[in-house]
Amino acid sequence: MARMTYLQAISDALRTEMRRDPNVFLIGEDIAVFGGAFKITQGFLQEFGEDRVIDTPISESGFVGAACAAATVGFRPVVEFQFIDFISCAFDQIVNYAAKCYYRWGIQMPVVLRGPTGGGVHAGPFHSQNPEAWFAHTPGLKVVLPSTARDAKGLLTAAIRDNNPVIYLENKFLYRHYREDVPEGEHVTPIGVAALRTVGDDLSIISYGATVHHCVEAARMLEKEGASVEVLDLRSLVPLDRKAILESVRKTSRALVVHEANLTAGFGGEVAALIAQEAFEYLDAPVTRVASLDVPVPFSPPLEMAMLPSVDKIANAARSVLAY
Amino acid sequence: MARMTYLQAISDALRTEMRRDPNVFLIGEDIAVFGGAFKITQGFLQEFGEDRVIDTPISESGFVGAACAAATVGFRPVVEFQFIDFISCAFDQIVNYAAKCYYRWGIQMPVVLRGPTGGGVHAGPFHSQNPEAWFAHTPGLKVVLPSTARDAKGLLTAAIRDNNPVIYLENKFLYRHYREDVPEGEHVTPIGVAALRTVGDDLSIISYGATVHHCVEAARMLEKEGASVEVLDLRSLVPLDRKAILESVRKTSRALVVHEANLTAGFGGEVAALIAQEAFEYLDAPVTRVASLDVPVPFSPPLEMAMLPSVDKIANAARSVLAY
Amino acid sequence: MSHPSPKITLPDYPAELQADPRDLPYDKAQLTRFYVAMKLARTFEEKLGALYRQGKVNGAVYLGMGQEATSVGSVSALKDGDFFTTVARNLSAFFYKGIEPRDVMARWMGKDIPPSNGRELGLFLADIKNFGIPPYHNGSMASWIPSGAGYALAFKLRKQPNVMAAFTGDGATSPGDFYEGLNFAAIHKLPLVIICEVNQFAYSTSIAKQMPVVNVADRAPAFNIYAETHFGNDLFLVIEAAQRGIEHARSGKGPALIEFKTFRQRGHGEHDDMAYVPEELRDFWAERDPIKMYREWLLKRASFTTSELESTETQVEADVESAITYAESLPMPKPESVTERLFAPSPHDPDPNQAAPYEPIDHPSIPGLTAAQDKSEGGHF
Amino acid sequence: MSHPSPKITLPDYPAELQADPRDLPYDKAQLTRFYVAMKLARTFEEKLGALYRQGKVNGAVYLGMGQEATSVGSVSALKDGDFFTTVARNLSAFFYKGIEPRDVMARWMGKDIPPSNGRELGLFLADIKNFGIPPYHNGSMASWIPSGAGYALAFKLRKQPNVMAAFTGDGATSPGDFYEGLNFAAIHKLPLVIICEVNQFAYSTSIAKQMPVVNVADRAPAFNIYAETHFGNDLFLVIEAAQRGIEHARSGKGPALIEFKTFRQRGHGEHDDMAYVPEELRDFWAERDPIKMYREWLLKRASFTTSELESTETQVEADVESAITYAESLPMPKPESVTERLFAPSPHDPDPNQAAPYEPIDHPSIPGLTAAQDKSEGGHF
Ligand SMILES: Cc1ncc(C[n+]2csc(CCOP(=O)(O)OP(=O)(O)O)c2C)c(N)n1
Ligand SMILES: Cc1ncc(C[n+]2csc(CCOP(=O)(O)OP(=O)(O)O)c2C)c(N)n1
Ligand SMILES: [Mg+2]
Ligand SMILES: [Mg+2]
Repeated sequence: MARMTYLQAISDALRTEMRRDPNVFLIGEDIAVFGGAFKITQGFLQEFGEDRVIDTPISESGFVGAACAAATVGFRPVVEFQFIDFISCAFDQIVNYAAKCYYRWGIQMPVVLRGPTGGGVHAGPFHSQNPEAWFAHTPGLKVVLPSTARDAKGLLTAAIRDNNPVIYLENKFLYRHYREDVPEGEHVTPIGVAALRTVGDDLSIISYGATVHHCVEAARMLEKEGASVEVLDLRSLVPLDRKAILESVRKTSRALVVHEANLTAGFGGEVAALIAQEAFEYLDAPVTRVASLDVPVPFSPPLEMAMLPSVDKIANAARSVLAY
Repeated sequence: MARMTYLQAISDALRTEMRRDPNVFLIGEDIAVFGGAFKITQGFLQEFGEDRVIDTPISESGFVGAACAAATVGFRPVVEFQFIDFISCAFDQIVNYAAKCYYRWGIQMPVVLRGPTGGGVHAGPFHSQNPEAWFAHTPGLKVVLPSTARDAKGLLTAAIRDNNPVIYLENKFLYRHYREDVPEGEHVTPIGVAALRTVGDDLSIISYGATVHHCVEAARMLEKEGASVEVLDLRSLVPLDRKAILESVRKTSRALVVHEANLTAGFGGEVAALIAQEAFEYLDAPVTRVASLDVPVPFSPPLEMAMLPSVDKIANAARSVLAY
Repeated sequence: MSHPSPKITLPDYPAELQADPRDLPYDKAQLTRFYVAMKLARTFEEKLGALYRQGKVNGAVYLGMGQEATSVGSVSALKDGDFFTTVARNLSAFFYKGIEPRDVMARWMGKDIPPSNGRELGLFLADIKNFGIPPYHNGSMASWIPSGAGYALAFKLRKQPNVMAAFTGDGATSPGDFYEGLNFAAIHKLPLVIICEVNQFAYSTSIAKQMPVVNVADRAPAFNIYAETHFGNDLFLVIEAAQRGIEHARSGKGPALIEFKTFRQRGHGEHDDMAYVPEELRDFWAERDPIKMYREWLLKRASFTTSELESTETQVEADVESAITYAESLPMPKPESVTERLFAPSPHDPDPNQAAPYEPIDHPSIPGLTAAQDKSEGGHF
Repeated sequence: MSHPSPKITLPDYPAELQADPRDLPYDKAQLTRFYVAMKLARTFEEKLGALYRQGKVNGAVYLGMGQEATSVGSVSALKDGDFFTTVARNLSAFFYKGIEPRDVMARWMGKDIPPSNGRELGLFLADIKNFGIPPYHNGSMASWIPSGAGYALAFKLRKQPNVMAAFTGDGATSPGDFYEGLNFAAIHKLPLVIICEVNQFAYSTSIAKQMPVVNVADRAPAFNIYAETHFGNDLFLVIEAAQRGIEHARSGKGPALIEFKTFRQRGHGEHDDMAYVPEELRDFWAERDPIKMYREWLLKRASFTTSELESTETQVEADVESAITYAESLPMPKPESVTERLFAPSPHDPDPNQAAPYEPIDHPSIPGLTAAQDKSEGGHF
């Protein structure tokens, strides 16, 4: 075990897999000479050379297409978006080329598309977005969102070894704010298995990514108020651990779904719909959602805080569900 | 009234608005000389001239960006995507420029982005998609999906006069398969009001776009079996007529949500989640969804038919909900 | 907003026969192979158009008639291990490379044959192992230039002496992907060869509305790459130019763009009556039909006889007929198979019965989570 | 995958003073206006960097030090009704056009002032009415070239004799949007002027890794447009080149690309220590600092005295200080306002109380809806 930030855990997974498998290469903007906008690949150019750590022109569609192609002939490229917001520039290559290749031809495309998501750092409307629902709605893509340093490493390792395109979404607020003990060397967290972060009997809070921490914090508050709250961290949206969601809700009979992405047509709708359909008989209260308000992420702190979900908003929603 | 196909109704709306407002212009691929891949703008070049019917190079991002800009200085451009699948190439301009402009600056951007969606015509994975959920999840865009010729005209007229970017999604199967009486001259259907297509007491089927017809067909079958089924056609996803959904479900106590887009993280999840949260007390059966299977749209007819929702699939799901 | 009618800008190339057999390194078998591939495609497409009109093939049908010389000539210049990708008008390239007409026909009919098993149009094929055709086309024009750069990058990283050749229409040079892919390939001097078939239209859109330059090759300076422009209906001119481009790329000097002026003799798809194409243009190119020219050359300059060619043509027609019969006999895919093969199996795929583990978050609260965010340790943008 | 260290390729331009006041059409007031805009930006940015390090401004901070001549010179060539858009390094252009330092500072602090009211970074501004700055930048590099073409199209459609000038970095010439936007503008001969500031880096990426050509202007042939390349730190050279480009575009001859070689004196953002920038390069450009050069020129070739300039500089510092004081005094936006102004009101917005009407579908069943689809009437692709 080594104490690492969430960011260091990502670097560690990349470094470990690059040492292990010569077919892994990295491609993106400012990842080589500069070591990445967030310094995730600092020192990689020196260790792995410029054939395996490739700085690109600003051309997301171009380098995503190139990486995806290389993936079909035995490479395992990992693409970095400087901010995940720019994934929109490569959208066509992702939803039409990457997502559909194996279904069309039976040719594998093991590529990882990763980058920083999320708000809370006053970066404004174009450096704060959460795009997971777009990709979860596109068959053929796996969608992974680690909430802890340990999972950041384990899931990234699994993503690199996965034989499919994986959208791996990091949270930039957690990069340097979250630190824990992480296994050294190879560490794999299978994609598609949720994790219980707290165990409880009265309410299931289902979340993923950064808001898992808000939910755990809220669960601690509610515990002091006498409620026993289970927090389920989905870790991946595709594949979705339906079983874990339904088991938890069948146990607690109450569900609150939380994410940082905008509410409307967010992935929370999918989770709530699943629960409403498959756990109908067990529910003692309406499935409730907490998410960002349906506006772009504003720059100014008071606006941004009003827009994002918070521990208080989650705790309040949980109280309503519990009191129902 | 004039008898028109769904396609003719779209042409009619465009022509009427172009005659009425000199600021409306059309831009897209093969819309001028050829009159559009589906011939929606046939004869427009002759009537309105090449300043107002602009053939473009193949460059969706380019002409969407240009149209959106012109919209902020008084024009009301209508952009045609030859197939909506290519909207992915303009994704960044839509979700980052169009969707956020008014929120950021208070500068209006009245632009309509329209094109043919949907499968059932054996056009394969890249000419059959349904992208509405991506845009419904992006705050700042209105999302409109007419199911009838009358609405195709009325909603397109409203979209052109709307002061916001509107994603207007046509169904290519309906283009020439659906025909009805449509009001001549100006005809406006406000964006944000659902329509009841059948009225009933036992079950609410909530849908939009092409599958509304499948739902009505299923409702007719079920009627013969003694069930009274209400079909609600949302007509727009943003704004969403929450009131109509909840009123219908509160009346019937049973809900089935249907769309042609892929199931997972489709807009049906949003509708189901809304019902599960806001009509919890009224529900006598789990909210159920019918949608396309979670794969790309395959070319070969038996596969495509297995993938798409059908009258039978809807009727069967409805029977289960009714029997619950 | 000018240019209402299309112009052709073509070196004034006479419809005469240029090549002399004594200078050409091809034996009779090879000359026949060229002819068969071109003629087979022409005959196949005529038949496919008819089947489409009879409603026997699904969806839409796009034909490459008139572009057989660019297709066959270009792929003939490839070597073992080279990759190539086609667009809508390169059926003859498939045939030249040995893809069976009956398989192509079966795909057009949506039959259950690999690798697509009915999921993709007959137009498209990806088969790296057998034919060096990687999966590339994602439906969006020029999407295969970035992926083409990726295949070229793979060759370079592996130090393989191969090239990636990508057919591209004139219209497909307009999307941003064309620029981004070629820019990357040029910066890294990747062995990417663009075979640009300027067939005068992109759907109904003329060159003048597609690009502000006369030739696609006029854009080569933007990438600082090798480029040539030629008349594309003379098989031997095509072969030679393609060879130069391919060998340039193979030698490590970076991408090449080889442009061929040619003509789409049919509409964009068979639904398109191409009313927008001026009569003179059709006539100009009808005189310069690549198969007609090559056939004349075989008769006049090589040692072929009319009866030899006629018997080849009869064989080609029979092959197309039997391709149809065979294809019709194949089964359609099973509806249940529709959900198969969405994801490739992977080493760490979880056991579906595995329960969610309890992995608590037991660190102290994250600073800034409940209060205003703390940027002291923060990231940078 | 070569080019580890950046090269500069610059016409060997000496850091000496070229212009002679007698040839220049500027009076003292105008010369002062240039100086104030440049100096104000420099002083403001020095202060902004300090505030960032003190945690007094939010998010990240990007500075344009070293590029004041390209910014001010270019916008000075615009006429009434022309539009322009800036990127990260054009604060001096804002000041030249009369935007108040205190408002910019308030925006950096996230204060509640129009037009953004705290929603957007201080970097960005859209204000058509007051300054001819349309909304353009969507965060993604080059996204403003298509929108720039759109504004130029609007001028052309309205037969307005105006131009749209878009600042663009070297890195921003790589995305597909640059190509698509410029292609469209070139085909339609739209009055779009690209002011390309080649400041040697895009974040940490050198020109050699960004593009396979030496100059951005080498790409002009791809668009068949007017282009010039110049040293960008001499205000008068910039003004003249910008004037030529702008008048070219205004005259209906299509887009112009005016390239200026200049230097980003700070890191990409203030978090970036620019360790990747070689010392010689910094020195080369430090000697050619645009403000320093202009100041020397004012002293040596125009009739300015040191004390005159010093008093201007003192005034500028005071203005920046009072901008900060003023900005700090403004309120932050109200949290409740966060959901306001997402959609503009529209003429047919429905009454929220309107019930869903009953509008039955009473036609006979659609053919093909229940059985296999019928293509007889079908669309074409
Ligand atoms: C991004 C995108 N936009 C639109 C289309 C629709 N489309 C298919 S082929 C085509 C014309 C292609 O022209 P060209 O590249 O010249 O090839 P040709 O058909 O002439 O062989 C168009 C517009 C597409 N496939 N992709
Ligand atoms: C599509 C896209 N990818 C990445 C970024 C992140 N990014 C912001 S500025 C920048 C560098 C821009 O370089 P250049 O155009 O040369 O402008 P400069 O910063 O040098 O003024 C990058 C990579 C972005 N904004 N958009
Ligand atoms: Mg063409
Ligand atoms: Mg730069």
